[in-house]
Amino acid sequence: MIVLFAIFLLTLLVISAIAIVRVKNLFVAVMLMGIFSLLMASTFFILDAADVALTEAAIGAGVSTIILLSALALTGEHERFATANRWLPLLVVTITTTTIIYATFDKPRLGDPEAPVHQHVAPWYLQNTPELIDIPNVVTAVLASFRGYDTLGEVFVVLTACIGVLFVLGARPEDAPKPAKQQGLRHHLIPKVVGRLLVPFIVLFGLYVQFHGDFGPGGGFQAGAIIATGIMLYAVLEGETAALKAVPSSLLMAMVAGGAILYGGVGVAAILLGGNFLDYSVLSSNPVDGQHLGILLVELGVGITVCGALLSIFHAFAAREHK
Amino acid sequence: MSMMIDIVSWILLLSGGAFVFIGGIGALRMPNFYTRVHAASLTDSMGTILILAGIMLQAGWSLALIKLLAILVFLLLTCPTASYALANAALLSGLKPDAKTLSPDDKGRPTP
Amino acid sequence: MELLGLYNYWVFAILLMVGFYAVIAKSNLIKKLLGLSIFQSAVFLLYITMDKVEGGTAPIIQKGATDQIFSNPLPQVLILTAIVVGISTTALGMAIIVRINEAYGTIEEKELQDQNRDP
Amino acid sequence: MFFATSIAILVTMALALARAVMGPSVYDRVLAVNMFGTKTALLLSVVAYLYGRPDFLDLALTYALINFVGVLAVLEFFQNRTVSPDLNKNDDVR
Repeated sequence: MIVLFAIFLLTLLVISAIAIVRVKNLFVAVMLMGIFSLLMASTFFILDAADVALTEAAIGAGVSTIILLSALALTGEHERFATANRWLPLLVVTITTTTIIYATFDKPRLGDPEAPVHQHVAPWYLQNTPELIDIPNVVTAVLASFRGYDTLGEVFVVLTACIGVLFVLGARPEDAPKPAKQQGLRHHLIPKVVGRLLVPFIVLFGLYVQFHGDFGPGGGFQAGAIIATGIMLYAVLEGETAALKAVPSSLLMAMVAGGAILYGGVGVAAILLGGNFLDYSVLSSNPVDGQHLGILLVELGVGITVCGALLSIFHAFAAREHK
Repeated sequence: MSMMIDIVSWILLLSGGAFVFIGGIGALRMPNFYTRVHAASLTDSMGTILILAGIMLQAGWSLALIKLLAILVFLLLTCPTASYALANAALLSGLKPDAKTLSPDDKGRPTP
Repeated sequence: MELLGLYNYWVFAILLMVGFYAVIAKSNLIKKLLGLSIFQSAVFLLYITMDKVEGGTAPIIQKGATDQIFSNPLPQVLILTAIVVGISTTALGMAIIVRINEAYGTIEEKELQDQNRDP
Repeated sequence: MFFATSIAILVTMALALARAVMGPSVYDRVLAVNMFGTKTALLLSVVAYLYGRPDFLDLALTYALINFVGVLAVLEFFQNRTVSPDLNKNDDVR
């Protein structure tokens, strides 16, 4: 029954993907990307991946639309050339699709409990999380504790991408002429009022997701994205300068680096206390309490870095716009 | 008693679904932009209220009830605002709400 | 019904190749990047498809409930981080496109190649 | 009954997608995206109950809070793009 939902949503997903590729106006493509992300989040939720769906929701609903639109504002929104030679790519794509579909006939069916994926390490995680870590959300336990190295790596990738954007687009020059026009939404009083009302609630909800991540869907990645969305909403309403006044760029830099350092620092602290790198059990006299403390700090580091990185990227694009 | 609550919540859920569906048809079939906004936004609010009320009756007194209330309040704040802002932006950009001038397509031609 | 269990994988294949088509056939750089992001989403879908267990529920252990079947948490962890990394890398690509536009005045691959041929 | 409601929502999502693909004006597409966001929030809350896991309402709450941000970003995009003088005379609207 639920499988039928998934099939319906996946069909819509294919339609929207083809529409994204075919449509001429890039602004429309970005709008359809928004729908694509909404469909993706629903599909993830129906396939039992609540944490992933929350991440896709936090990223796809606000951040990615805003970043794509601010890039479009700088480059222009019309695709000028039709595809010149479409037959060769189409041929390649058709052959590859057919090959992949042929290959899937050997895959285990959806939901097969005997599939090789479910035999290896996953049952161990599910069995031992209550005893070793004692938090209900197994995804958070695996993310922050069992596979802490992976997550540390991902945090550094986000940090590197942020540094890359700042290098490529350049920081805002100090003596840049102040934009003469009034920033923010000018003609829209009602959205401004309602939006201003929502900003604190979005940030509050972000904090809830951050600290409730051990018990329900949530964690640092989602919380960072949600809080960044809240501050981006403020920037959209009041103008980018006002948002920079509220969260100055020096603070953003400190957040981006500080979160990553916090994550690494917890690992180093574990070494100094006599354990392995990122082995939180030694952080407290009781190993389970140590795990709780370690996961809390690590998720906090992730949240701070993601929030700072997304906001820095947003400001880097927005600063270009006013030059 | 619980039977009554179930029946009421089923009626609410079904009528909410019907409202949502009618709104979808309206957004697809109406002739120009402003009528589509009208069809989509009103039924959106009504469908949201009915469906969430139906779920609330099923939830009973729990944390979920508070979350559902929060969802309802925020959806009721944001949806009409978004529709208003959209219609306002379209009006400011020069899309005339005249029944004779149907909404132009991307290249500015009137559509039949 | 047996074959419907493979539908997710077919959608994965189609989405992958729709994204790939945009990357190789389209001339506009932003369109290529959007294609890349569809490609990426297809991979996410593959992983999440593999995590589902029949009759299972999301791997968040509920107090009091016993003998629940849980879906596989591992693919979820991998994809959760990959989504955030994905948007950061897309933003980096966008930044490079913005700079290309400033330097050459166009983001169409064809015009960029023409400019390189006869400066 | 959750099942019937979610089917109605799914069909509406398909209709909204059709509107988004057909256009014709860009505002129609934004309208479709906004509709789609509301429908997703409703679908997620209904499916959470269909699964019997009410603690997943957080997802619907996320959409209820931040789906609006995308629409406002679009409005700001339009506002900065269309700076023709005859549009600015409408400043007294606010």
